[in-house]
Amino acid sequence: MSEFMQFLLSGLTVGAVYALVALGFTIIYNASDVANFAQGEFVMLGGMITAAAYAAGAPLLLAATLAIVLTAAIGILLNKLAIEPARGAPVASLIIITIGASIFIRGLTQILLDKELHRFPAFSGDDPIHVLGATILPQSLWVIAGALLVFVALWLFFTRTLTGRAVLATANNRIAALLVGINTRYIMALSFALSAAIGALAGILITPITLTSYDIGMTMALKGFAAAMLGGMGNPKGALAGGLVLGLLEALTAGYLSSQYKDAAAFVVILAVLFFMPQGMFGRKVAERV
Amino acid sequence: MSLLDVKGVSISFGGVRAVQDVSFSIDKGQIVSVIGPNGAGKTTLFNMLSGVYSPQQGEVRLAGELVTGMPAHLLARRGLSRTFQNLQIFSAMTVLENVATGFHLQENGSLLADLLGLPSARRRMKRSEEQSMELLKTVGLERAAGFEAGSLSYGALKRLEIARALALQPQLLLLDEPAAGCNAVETEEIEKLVAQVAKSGTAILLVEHDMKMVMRISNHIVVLDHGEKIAEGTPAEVVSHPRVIEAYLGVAATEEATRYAEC
Amino acid sequence: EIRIGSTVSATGFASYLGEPEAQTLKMLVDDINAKGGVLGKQLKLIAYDDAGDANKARTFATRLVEDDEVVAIIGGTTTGATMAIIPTVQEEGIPFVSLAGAIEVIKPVRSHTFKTPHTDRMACAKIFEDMKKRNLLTVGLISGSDSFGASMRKQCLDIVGDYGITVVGDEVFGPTDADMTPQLTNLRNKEGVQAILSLGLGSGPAIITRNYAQLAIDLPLYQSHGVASDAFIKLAGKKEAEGVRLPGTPLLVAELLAEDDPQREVALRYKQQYESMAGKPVSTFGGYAHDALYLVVDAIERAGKAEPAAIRDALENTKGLVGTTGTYTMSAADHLGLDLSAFRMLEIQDGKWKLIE
Amino acid sequence: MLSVSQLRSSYGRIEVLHGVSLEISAGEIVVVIGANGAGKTTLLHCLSGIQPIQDGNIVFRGESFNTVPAYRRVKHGLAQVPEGRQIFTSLSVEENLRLGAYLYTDDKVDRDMEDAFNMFPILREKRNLPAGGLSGGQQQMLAIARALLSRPSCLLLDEPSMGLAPILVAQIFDVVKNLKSLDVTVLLVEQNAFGALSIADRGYVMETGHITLSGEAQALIVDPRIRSAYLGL
Amino acid sequence: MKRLSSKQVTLLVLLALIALAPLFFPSSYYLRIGSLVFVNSLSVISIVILTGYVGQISLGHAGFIGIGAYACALAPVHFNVSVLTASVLGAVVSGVVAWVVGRPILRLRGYYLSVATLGFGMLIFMVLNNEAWLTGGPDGMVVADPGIRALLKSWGISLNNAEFWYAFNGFVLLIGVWIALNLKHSATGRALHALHGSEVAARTVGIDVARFKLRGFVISAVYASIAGSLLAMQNRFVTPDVAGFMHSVEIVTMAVLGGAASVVGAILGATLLTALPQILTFLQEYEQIVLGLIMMLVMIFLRGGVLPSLVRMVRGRG
Ligand SMILES: Nc1ncnc2c1ncn2[C@@H]1O[C@H](COP(=O)(O)OP(=O)(O)OP(=O)(O)O)[C@@H](O)[C@H]1O
Ligand SMILES: Nc1ncnc2c1ncn2[C@@H]1O[C@H](COP(=O)(O)OP(=O)(O)OP(=O)(O)O)[C@@H](O)[C@H]1O
Ligand SMILES: [Mg+2]
Ligand SMILES: [Mg+2]
Repeated sequence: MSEFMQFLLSGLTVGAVYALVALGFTIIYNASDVANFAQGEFVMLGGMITAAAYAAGAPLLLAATLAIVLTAAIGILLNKLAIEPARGAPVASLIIITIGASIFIRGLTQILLDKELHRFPAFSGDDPIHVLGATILPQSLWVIAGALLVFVALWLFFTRTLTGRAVLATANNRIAALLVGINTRYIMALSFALSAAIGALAGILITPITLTSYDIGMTMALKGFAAAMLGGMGNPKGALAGGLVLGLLEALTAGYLSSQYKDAAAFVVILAVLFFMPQGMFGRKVAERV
Repeated sequence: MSLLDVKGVSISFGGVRAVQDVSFSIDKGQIVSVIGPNGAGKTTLFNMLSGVYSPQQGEVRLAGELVTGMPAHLLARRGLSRTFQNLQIFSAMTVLENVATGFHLQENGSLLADLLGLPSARRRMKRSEEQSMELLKTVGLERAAGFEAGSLSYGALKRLEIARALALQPQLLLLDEPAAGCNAVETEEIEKLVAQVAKSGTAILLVEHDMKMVMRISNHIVVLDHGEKIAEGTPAEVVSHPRVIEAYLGVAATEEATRYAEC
Repeated sequence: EIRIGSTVSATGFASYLGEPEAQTLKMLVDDINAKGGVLGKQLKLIAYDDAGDANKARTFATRLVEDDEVVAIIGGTTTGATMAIIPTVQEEGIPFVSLAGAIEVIKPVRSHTFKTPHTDRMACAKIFEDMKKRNLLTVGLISGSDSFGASMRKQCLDIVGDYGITVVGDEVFGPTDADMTPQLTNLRNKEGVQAILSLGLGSGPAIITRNYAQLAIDLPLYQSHGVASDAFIKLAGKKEAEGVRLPGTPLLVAELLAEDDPQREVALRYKQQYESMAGKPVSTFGGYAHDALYLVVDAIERAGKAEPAAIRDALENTKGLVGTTGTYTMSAADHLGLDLSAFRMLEIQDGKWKLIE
Repeated sequence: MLSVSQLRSSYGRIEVLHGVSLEISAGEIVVVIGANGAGKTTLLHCLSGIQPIQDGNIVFRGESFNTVPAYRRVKHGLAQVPEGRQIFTSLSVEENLRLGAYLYTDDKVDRDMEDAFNMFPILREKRNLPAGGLSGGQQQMLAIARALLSRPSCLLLDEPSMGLAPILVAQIFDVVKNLKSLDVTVLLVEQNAFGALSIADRGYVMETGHITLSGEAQALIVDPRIRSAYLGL
Repeated sequence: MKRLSSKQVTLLVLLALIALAPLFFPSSYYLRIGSLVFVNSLSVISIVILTGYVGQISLGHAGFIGIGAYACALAPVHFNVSVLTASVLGAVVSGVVAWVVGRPILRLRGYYLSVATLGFGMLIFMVLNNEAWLTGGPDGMVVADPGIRALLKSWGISLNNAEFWYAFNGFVLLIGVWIALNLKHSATGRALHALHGSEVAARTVGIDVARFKLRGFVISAVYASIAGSLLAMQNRFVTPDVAGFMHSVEIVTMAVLGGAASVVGAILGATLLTALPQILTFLQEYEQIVLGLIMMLVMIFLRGGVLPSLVRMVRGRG
């Protein structure tokens, strides 16, 4: 029992990490149908900038705020300098641009900061909390709470606010969006800023647990992407569920089956889910009328 | 035996009964029109007949063979082809290539021959391109043959779809609002084309809101409303049907329609 | 001018190893040149970054040999990269000093291939010796799925029987995994387990150490030389890392070495030089590069000329060259030339490395 | 109200509008007719800002629109019902309508939405369903309703009657006529030339990127050239 | 005289380039780069067929490269066949694997397909990485000499290693290009292109969409596999990296840089991205920045890839 509990807590922790990254994907995807593979770099920047500022003597809260603001600014720049000029390019080109951007950001970080691993203290100490014979670190609770909070915020944003709907409209039909008076450029900039900020927040929350370095972005992007697809791209519910399911799958496989093939098991399950639900768990099936 | 026999087909989408228990049939060379208000289920009916959706109830027979829910590409082999209300164009291909895909079943040979670029494969390609050019002439698009299809105007695309559908040399042709976006003169050209195709023995199932065309050209009309068949008969019978007038034509159009139905 | 080539993984998944190697080579070459060079000639280092990709390593090796016309190559941070370089250097007859751990590099002996790191097998032996001494005879194993972890795991499983130790659990973690509590829980729950051995590098071992504390496992924890750097203590946390044991090169504890230890001077000098240049703690891996360069320089000096064939012959006759890793004595049958004494058993106490023995 | 002079526009290197000029006064209904491919849609796209212009001027209420981005033209009161409907397929019918009034957050939005639902009751029935599932004609209604929600002072309609049942075609023309009484100026592109000319004040005929004929609607409807080329009489 | 078709022109120009380029090579290192360009071109053509012709995105195609590469390493050891036979075996295995996994996977669309292919590639990578008893694990495996060079020598043609692989890979590439161009200009190619445009319409003209997608996928897998085999034979050594995600991304990037739907573009993209890192080595740690920058700039300013943009520019002038 305590064993199962431990696997569960581990899965929740890791799952919340994935969910946070996956949630970051949703906004840009919803605004432009682009899976932004530089999303992982936002996560990296969040952690790295905070670590650097903290090491330079800034209080943690200030360091974190700085990281979020800077990363959001980089997100806006990415949109302005790379995505917007390429408007109308095929999706494959946009993906390559985001991958190019991710290589660029990684390269820049390795020079401006460094190539070392970094960590900063957990927000509420390192004393484990005991739950039914298993333990969880307080920082994990921060991560889980962060994922839930971002989820709720995004969900409200997309379903309750006009701006949220304008984001969806922009991706769905850019011309129509312009015709109803939506400033699609502003919407895109906003989406990149929000996505980047969420990514940075994710990076800040998880670094005390996972450590960070200039090159974690790609893995983060991949796991987050996989989680988002499992849940159904573009839907915050899907991102949260996808992330948690992926994390739990990995932990339970590592615990009960084989730690060697835990990533494999996760992908097998993703393939199986997509086989039965080609739109992911919560993906909307858009009826394309003919 | 009729060419197409539809018996009691139904389908619903999350509670919306799009088509309910509709039956009718078409003979060789006949033109049957399906009319009805917007959202009556005409396009959905087409989608069920052409393998885009599978009917939840009922059965469809094509030349006597049960083809209910058969995938579209197999129906194509059995001589059924269609156009779309929401255009389905291969927009990155040229106009000529768009039509040439209509010859797919004729030109499709062994994969190996294609990979090795054998002369037989090239001959087949060439023939379908020549035939496509003929069809483009028929619909008046020969000058656009080399253009990228995505650059055509809406009306031109409608005619391109008709040409592509004709390329299959179908026994049964389903046309979903072929004259939408065309003016009166262009509509007449399409009408002529349709009549000509029917004369060659192809049965035609037509959805169209242009009453002038429908009334003049149809042998038989099926009227749908809210997914159900509310009337059926010759043009003259249908225009005088009170439910049809009330639900679909309205007073003004009835007058006009009656004029054409009678001539 | 004497051209020496290098291809290491300065970026990519093995940059944790390759970056200090690259920096060390550059620093030392500058240093040697400032002191007048070798045989009165300046050294020229032509350095490439293969990002740990075997295919790239192979291409760069070709480039070094064919285009840059170097007289010797240092590099191949990972075993895969090294193995990809070998056919080229063997065919073209260029001496090559590898920085990779696996025993396959020098076994069977290849005419032009040498290496400086002790083999993974030696690290395993050192750990098992210590376990045996402490009577810890049932261990749980957790290893990284990357090149380093997999190679260590293989070598350790190969020889563990020789020490009368049984492995009761065999878990794996990925190089970017965030939480290893499931694996550790399983190991802890293994019947009769007396110690846990973690084989890996990068963030994994630090996370394992932290998870270890989180789960309050009170068995001795061993790490491999893969984490032998002060950075590890910082990342794992002083409290969490307390009591962790691992085999390390003398470099790490240079200050603690006996005054008469022949390695003390070399290790201390390199350590100070590196730390003031790079602004970060020295790591075992930079030490490998240090030794490799000095092996080559020593060979050139003894050969009296900078020609590949002569350098190769001289390398094979290296005798008693003191490096940061150990003292090298090569022969036609041994292209590594280190013995077990090159490893020292270390323990973290109060956030500091302590020599045991 | 809207004045267009010597407008040129091209796709890539192919020019499709070769200097089009037209003039619309406030409160007028003006219709443009022309064969397939004449450039009518392109003209409307230039006016709404979706399609860049190479030369010429667009002046709306005395202001040059040449460089005003599309989304800001809506704020100035110019709205378009585009060809091919261009609805937001993945959003619900209601969300589509709400986005029509994107620029407004006042109470009038709700009233306008009610009006739209009253105009096309089927939309009320389907308000919570994704708009992509609507039938062709229903989507056309949605596109018209959405454009009206942006409170235009000038409405550009690209073949609004396309795909609508006869009973609705009549209704749409009524709606357009009513707009006049609400002081909305209308530029109407129609293939149903007869219907359109019957409600219009003036008309233009467009052929391969040129305006070739213009005049009072009543005069055009009896013009023999129009009757044979567009009315099929 | 009959005018040459564009296909024939392409092949002739390519042949001339391959044959004449070595005259300008200062050392055999350039031959090595050339032969890598050829191998990468084959991988990229594999993507061009799948993405450019059929419109399906794969982020796991390196999995097939891995199968081809490891076939050359494993089959000679375990089945006692020659390395060349092993590469054919690898191609067959890749084709069969593609046929089996293609059925369920190709029903997915867009990003869902890309995540599924990504998963597939990961699975292959993990097996190669984890099953050390068979594959040597992350440290990789030695590949036996295919012995063609020795054979040629016995015929009196003596080439050094670099020369041989340059010529051999160039030869295979020519065949690959020829077949890919045939496919493009065939009925099958048109059907593939059509289903890329609209699946519904493709079905209604009688195209068996599932089957044609699968055909494209299998052909594409075979190309990738052969590229993997060539790489393994040439390097005489393989590591699981050949099947890794980064490799998949690399070839997709090459394809998109070149212009995703064109075979000549594929070669251009492969050349660019193979040569670039070699050219950028002088930048040392700035290499990554510049590489990322170039990728973005090309995609932004040469919309649709290098080749289509060049063509447009030339046409624009003429
Ligand atoms: N895929 C679908 N998802 C949801 N609802 C659908 C779907 N297909 C059809 N419907 C509904 O079924 C009804 C019939 O639609 P259909 O498109 O068949 O109408 P139609 O008769 O062709 O109308 P129109 O003349 O406007 O084209 C409509 O109410 C439509 O909303
Ligand atoms: N995206 C495009 N790229 C290139 N050419 C285009 C494009 N869109 C339209 N054209 C061309 O511009 C010309 C005018 O097209 P437009 O759509 O404006 O005509 P239209 O008058 O609206 O016709 P219809 O009545 O058929 O809708 C046509 O010749 C068409 O082929
Ligand atoms: Mg319809
Ligand atoms: Mg138009």
